[in-house]
Amino acid sequence: MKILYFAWLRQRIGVGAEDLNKPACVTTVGELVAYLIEDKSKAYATAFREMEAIRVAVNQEYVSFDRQIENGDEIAFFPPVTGG
Amino acid sequence: MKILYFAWLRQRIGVGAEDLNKPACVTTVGELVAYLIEDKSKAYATAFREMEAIRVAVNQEYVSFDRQIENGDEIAFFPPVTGG
Amino acid sequence: MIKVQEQDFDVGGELAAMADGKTDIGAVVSFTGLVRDGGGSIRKMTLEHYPAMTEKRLAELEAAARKRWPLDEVLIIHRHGELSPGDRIVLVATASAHRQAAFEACNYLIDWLKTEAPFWKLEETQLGETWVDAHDGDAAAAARWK
Amino acid sequence: MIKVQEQDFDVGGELAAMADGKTDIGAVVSFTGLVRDGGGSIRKMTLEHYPAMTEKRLAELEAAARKRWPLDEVLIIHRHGELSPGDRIVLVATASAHRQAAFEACNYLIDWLKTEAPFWKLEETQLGETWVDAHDGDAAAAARWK
Repeated sequence: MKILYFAWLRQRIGVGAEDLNKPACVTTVGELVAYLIEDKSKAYATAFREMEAIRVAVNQEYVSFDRQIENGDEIAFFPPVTGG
Repeated sequence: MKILYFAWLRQRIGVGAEDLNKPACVTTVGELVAYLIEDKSKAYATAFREMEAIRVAVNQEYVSFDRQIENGDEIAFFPPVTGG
Repeated sequence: MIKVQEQDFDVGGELAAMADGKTDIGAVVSFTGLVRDGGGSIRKMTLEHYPAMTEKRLAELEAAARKRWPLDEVLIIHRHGELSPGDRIVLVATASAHRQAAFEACNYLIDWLKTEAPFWKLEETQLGETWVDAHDGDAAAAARWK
Repeated sequence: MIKVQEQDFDVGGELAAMADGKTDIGAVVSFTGLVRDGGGSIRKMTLEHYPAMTEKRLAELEAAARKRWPLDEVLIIHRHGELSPGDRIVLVATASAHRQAAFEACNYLIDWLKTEAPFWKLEETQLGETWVDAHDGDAAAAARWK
């Protein structure tokens, strides 16, 4: 899986992109977030604290946190968008 | 009074503008039209035949045919507008 | 600002001038009307107008829009004289801090301009000259804003 | 047509190109969004985006607008990178035979772009950097079109 972070999520975690082999216990976006929060090597717990302010896209489409994910997916986390 | 004609009204009557000393019997726009139709020197009767398709402005403001007119007024007759 | 003129106008230059040097304008909305020739039969179009009334009505429309929406700038440019298919006829543009105000005011201005500004279109085809009829839909579009 | 780019764009040139050589377009409506600095405190704005998703979402929005309204042309240009107050950020333009279709489609596109296109604004003031919060009104504006 490729995981992307944008805006303040990117700043808090400290990287914009990372690769991860999907752990067997992770089948949904929500489980991926829970898995990341357990990892203390980066500030995931801080970044994902305001979950209601975080949007997720899988393969460039908006999805909800119960969306199933595969190892080949591109998963992006970001705050509500503010373009235009 | 100055009387102006635009678009097909101007073409039918043959002039775009003319001056007229307001006759005593003419007090409204409607009476002015009736007075002009009596005048056979120009094609007023033909021009004013389709009255429902004619708009009138007095001193550059849209008015109805019962509007009172004065000798100093500028009275314009024209078809529904088609600008923009 | 109201301009009634024979010559063409530069849309980009006009729109840039509306926001030039200002940093409190978030949105510029523009409407450009072009001479349309659906059937390919129009050779020429002549726009006649009533100059004294045109300026007066357009200024009144600008004032009405400014009263109704928070607008930083309003621009209406309307051409008259001889035009060809594809030529620009009219530009209506509004600038505001807020995009919805700019959209609504621009839409309002062109809707009312179509039913109130004293312009008349004469189309020339191979069959001769025809005065364009007013379009019922235009009156309905303007009435939405009452 | 979708363009996502760092450099500025030429509004007049882009709008003219949409109608160039065509005589069946009656209306071109454009929305230009500018970096706004109401309080005079913004020194710089940086637009971050998610390139693969931006292109995809904007293309989907264009397709949705074309399905809903009879449009001859659709243009969306969105900048990213460093901008200053007063700079152009986005241009949305629609061309149609009919003005109401052009107005509604342009309004629809910018409303949805604001809530769906993956861009984020970072403002730099004397006090430091702040990520701009999403505006509740934008979601409401987009929901009107459902």
